[in-house]
Amino acid sequence: MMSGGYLLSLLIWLPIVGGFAVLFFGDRVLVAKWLSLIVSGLSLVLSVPLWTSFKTGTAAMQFVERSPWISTIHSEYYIGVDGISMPLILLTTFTTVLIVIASWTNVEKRVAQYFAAFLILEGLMIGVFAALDGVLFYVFWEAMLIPMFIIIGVWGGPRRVYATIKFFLYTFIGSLLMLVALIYMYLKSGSYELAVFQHMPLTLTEQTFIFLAFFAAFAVKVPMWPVHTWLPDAHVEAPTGGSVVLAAIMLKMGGYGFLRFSLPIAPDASRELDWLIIGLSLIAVVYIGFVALAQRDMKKLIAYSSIAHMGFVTLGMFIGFQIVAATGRTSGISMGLDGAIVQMLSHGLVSGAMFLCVGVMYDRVHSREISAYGGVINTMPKFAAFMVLFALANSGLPGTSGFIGEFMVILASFKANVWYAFLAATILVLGAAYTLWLVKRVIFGEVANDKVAALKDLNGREFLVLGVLAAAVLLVGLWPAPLLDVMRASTQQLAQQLLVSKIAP
Amino acid sequence: MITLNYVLTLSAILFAIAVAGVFLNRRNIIVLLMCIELMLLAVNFNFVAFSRYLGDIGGQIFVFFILTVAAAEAAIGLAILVVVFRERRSIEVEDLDTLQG
Amino acid sequence: MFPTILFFTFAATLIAAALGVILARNPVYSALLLVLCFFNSAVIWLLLDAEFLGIVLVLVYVGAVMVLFLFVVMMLDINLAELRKGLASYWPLAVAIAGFVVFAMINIIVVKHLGGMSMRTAPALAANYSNTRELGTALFTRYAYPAQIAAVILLVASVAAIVLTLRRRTGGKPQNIAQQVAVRAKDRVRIVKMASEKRP
Amino acid sequence: MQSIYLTIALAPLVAAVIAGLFGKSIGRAGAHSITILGVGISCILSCYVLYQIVFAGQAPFNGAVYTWLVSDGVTMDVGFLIDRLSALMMVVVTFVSLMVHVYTIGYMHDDAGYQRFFSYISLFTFSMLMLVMSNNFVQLFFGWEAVGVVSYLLIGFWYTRPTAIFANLKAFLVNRVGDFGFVLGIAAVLRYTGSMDYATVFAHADQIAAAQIHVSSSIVWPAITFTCICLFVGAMGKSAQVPLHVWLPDSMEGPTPISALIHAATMVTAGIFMVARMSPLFELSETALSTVLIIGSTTAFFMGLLGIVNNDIKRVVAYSTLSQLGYMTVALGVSAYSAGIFHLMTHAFFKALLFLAAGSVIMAMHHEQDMRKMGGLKKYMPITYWTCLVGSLALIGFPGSSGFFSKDALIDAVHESHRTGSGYAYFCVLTGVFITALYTFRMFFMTFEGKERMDHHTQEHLHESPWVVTVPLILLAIPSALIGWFAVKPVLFGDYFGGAIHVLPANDVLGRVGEEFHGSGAFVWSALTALPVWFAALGVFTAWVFFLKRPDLADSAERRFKWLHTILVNKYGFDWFNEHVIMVAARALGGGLWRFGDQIVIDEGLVNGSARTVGWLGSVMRYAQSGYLYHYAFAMILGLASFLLWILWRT
Repeated sequence: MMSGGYLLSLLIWLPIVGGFAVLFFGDRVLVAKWLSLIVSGLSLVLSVPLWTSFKTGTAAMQFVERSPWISTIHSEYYIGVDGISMPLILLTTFTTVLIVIASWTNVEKRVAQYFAAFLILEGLMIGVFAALDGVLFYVFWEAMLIPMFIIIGVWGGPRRVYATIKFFLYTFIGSLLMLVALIYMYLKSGSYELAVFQHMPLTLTEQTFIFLAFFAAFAVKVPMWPVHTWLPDAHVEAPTGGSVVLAAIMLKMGGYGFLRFSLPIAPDASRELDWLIIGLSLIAVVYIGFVALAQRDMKKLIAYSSIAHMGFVTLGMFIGFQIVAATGRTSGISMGLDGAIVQMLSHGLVSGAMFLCVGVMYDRVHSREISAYGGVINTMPKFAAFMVLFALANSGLPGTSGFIGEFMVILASFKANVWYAFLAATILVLGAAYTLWLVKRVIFGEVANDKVAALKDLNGREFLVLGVLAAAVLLVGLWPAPLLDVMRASTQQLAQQLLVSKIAP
Repeated sequence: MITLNYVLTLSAILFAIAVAGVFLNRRNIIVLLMCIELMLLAVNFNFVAFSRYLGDIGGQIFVFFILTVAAAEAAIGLAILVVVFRERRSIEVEDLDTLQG
Repeated sequence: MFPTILFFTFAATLIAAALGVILARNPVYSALLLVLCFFNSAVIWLLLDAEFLGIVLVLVYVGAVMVLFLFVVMMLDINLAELRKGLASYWPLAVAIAGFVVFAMINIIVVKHLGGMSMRTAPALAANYSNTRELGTALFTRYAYPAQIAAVILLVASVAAIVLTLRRRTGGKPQNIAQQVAVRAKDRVRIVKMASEKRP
Repeated sequence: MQSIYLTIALAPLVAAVIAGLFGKSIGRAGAHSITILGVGISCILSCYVLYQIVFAGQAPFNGAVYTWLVSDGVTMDVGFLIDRLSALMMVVVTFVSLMVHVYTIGYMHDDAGYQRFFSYISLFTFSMLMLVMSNNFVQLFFGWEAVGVVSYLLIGFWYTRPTAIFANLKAFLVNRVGDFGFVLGIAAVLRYTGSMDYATVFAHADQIAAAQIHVSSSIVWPAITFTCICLFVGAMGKSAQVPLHVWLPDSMEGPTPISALIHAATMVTAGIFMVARMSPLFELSETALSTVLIIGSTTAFFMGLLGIVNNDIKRVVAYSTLSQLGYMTVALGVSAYSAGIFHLMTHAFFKALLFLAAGSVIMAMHHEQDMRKMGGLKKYMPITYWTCLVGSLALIGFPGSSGFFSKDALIDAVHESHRTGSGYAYFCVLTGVFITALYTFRMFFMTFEGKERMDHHTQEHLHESPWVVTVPLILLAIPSALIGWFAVKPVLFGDYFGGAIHVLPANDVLGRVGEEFHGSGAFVWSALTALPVWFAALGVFTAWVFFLKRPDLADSAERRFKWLHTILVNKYGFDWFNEHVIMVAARALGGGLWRFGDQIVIDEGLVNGSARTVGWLGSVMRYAQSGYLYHYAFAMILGLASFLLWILWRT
């Protein structure tokens, strides 16, 4: 365990305190905006040392902070990062700054509260990724729902109440089962420390129940088929910033949960039930791919594409057991895990960018219907260039970040079974079909109507946001090696953990 | 000699009568309250008897508290009753269905 | 032998009185019969060497609570005939349930002997045994906090009863002294300047 | 040397980025100057590299530029493998690209997207170079997809045309179907060899050959066959083999220069190049090669037929491209990889030439592409006429032209082969020669000879194209005519490719053909007595009779064979099938899954259903909440009674 001062705590609490400060000084809109920009920017700057002074050779937790918290239940304030969570934290801080900039002018009511919600959300999300104590994790996990609930419920579209309640109920019911599992393990081990959970022996029955409880929480968040229907609704109703956070980071919590909880705590149950996850993931890829093809609402289409892409995340995570079963060797497990994590990060960038693109158009035309557009490239050439780039990234073009994760997961799943790879690879066709068809209908063609004819191209602020994202997408796509170097030790350790049975002798 | 089961049986009969009373006087809230007092009395019988036969003063302490709570309950119950009567000019139980779901 | 006879006598009276409570047509009778129940109970408790509680039962219950009951019953203008309606239709159910409860309890107490405890006789008491002292010692040492809590409950209950029944009469003319003191001249007197008018 | 290779690849990229991002500030001249400079540097350096390898005897280079990623012990690099095969491809790609760049100055002169176009074609050159220079599968796939994307952007270059944006989406999706197979092939390679690097993979090819794939519990395939067929599916997409050929004719919606560069000379041949590159794998699977052979010959024959009935000058050339790609694939199928690559090279020159010539005609005709409105252009545009004639002769395999050497050797190789399907293939390629000659000279005669059928206004403005157009035509005509003479011996029958292409001795059909090879002159002489040349001559003659001398004969033939004509005009119904069956089915399936699966079953049934169940339970339960005290008391007593009962029953 390496200590790293109070950097992580600062990263968690600075945005939260900043968020409340924004609320407090929120009477003057401009002050609120600049204060949020400064706070989020500062968080981004502070998160850079997390990368630069990260030690890549070890799977141990770094930047660890540990102090007693609720002593009656032996819960601690215990945080730290490893190669899996660190990139996700960076993604969080990065995305939040972009959201603050992107939302600069497109919120009209309760501006300060809007920005404050995002800042608080940022802190809580970092907390989720950093928490190494079960209760702490759970608190962040649930607290995170509140700002998101508010963001969709206050600044959302016409059916926002339906969407919020659906979102909240889905995620909350899942989380409660997770709490039950956490309490059970606490009663058995007398500690809430994740490392203890990961090493305590459990019978197969116990593991199965724990696995299913976690599954309920994480599968909803990912979301996996068939508990995915909250996502399109939430996305459609959420304001642009909300959609971006939802797609870029919140969905990753599910994947992160699988990596941090399900797999290491219940490896035997994971092995027994991997068919479930793999099956649902493949359904997500194929079924949702077709469903996305039928969408008429841009945000819904992207939301469905998110579900399909997240199918790769879960597939990559759980393919390892089948690889061992099929080849008798362990090579390929960590490629699946690596691929899953890269896919999460890349999806964060790409889908966030896609939602921002939709937001840019929505701000001008106030419609998300595909049929309300056509020939946008004629009036917004710069925007069109970005949109096409992100669309290509979304369809997994090599050289963009979207390719790496999918490619690695397909490579890994081929080791397990030809058909897994076959079904997974359909995303090459389906993903390109729904994304580029969207591009064809919205971006290309003759100017469709007066509203499109009156469109103005990106202003400097929007150009900055999309440009930064485009640079990130290309950078990760062209040189992912540093990213994989960071996570290698952690994924390899996880791959080792998967193979060791935890069933008590 | 008075054995324990005499007292317990007496208490059981008393309790059963109170239960029957709740049914029979289901419309009269005052008698209902009296039946509840009777039930508490039956319970107190048990406490006293066990306290005596097991030689533990704790049972009688408990009776003490039950008496306290029962007195409080009777006071508040009757107060509510008075208010209800003032509001509705009736203490018919069947009129008191605002709790209906 | 004598205490046993006493026990049965009072027990019989108790049961009869209890039946009277639930069967009486007039709530006033019910209340009075309940008083009788409490008296009988107090006697039986005395037989069980619980002198203090027996006395308390009479003093507190009969003296205060039951008087309260009577008070209320008589104060409220209750249509008795209306209240008794439909009583008869329920009696088989009442008897059945009461019968079952009695049967079950007696089954447990007598037939199953409560695990061999029910035939137990009371242990002999020391010559200088004082029920009141025993109770007092326990109450003010071990059960001091509960006793305090009980006191608070009583306090709260009495406050609650008063608040509930307190009636604010409308149309009264109470003084508001604070308002009287805080009054200013300009609130009360308005000097109006008018142009003088010519007599028509 | 490594910096030279890097310069070759990056110069077009840098030029593309500059022209793309700063197109407005550097202006039109700036854009074409910088991109031509970039591609020119690449071209010169490529020639230098080829010279170094072929004549100076430099050893092949195989090395990484940087590590793309490392996962699970598998290192994926970005690196170069420069051997004789890739050096040849580099020269072809950069040379044709350079010509097209110059040509574009004239062709796109009035287009608003001038800088964008130059940026795209430079970017394409970079992508194609990355593809051919790659030393591993990941980079190959990168280049593979990158050229696909640039092709997507270029087909949709005129983005307001509905047909163009339909065609580019179609092209990309059909290519994605191919890539779908390609990715599976790559995954199989990694699965059995544990590496992505060509050298390692080829060294461990026997591991793939030894392995089996359980497709289902009862069906077991040799892994090598599976792998090769999957890889070939990728090649089918990119090189437009039946049934994934449908995108190529539609891709003619793009500007003509890119039809020449991407959809004739370079990108579509990537599949051929890839299979040749993978020859150490394909050699191990007879089944896969037979598949390649049959698909290639089907494409060669049937796609050629379509050229006869089409009236759009570019589409005729496009169908001829399809057919010629089929020829190359056939060569691969009979293990005559060198012949395939050789035909690829000659084809790149003469087909680029034909396309550019067609473009020149189209420019002169004010963007009219219908051949029925042309004719007699010979006297207006002599340079275009002569260069186009050279290209056409090369295409039909006129003795002595470059196309003759490559195609004749290819047909001989097919004749020599005894692989399953080679009989069919021989029939296809031989009759294909006749068909090629027929449609080529139909096109030629209809355009340049005969009556002038254009309207008066167009006729007045007819003139030869500017020098930026004609110079590339002439420069391409030279290799189209001559390169066969001196390249045939080393490339086909010599040991030009050395270790780059691997052929098992038993499959070495070219070696057997080569035994009778005694110099280029003798080769031409001996061919005069062979079937193909006579087939070609017959084809030219038929075209002359039907389309120049007696056009009414063509019409009556069309009436006589109405059914055949209908089939051909409808392109065998592939498009109809794709649009009316596959697309409709996909959309219907998507809509059905969404409406039924998501909205009805999950949302209405499971989600709202569970909510409704709770609501229903509540509405049932509320009857218990009567609000009457005695009901509650009764419930309590019942509870007490049952509790008593439980105690009784338990003891």
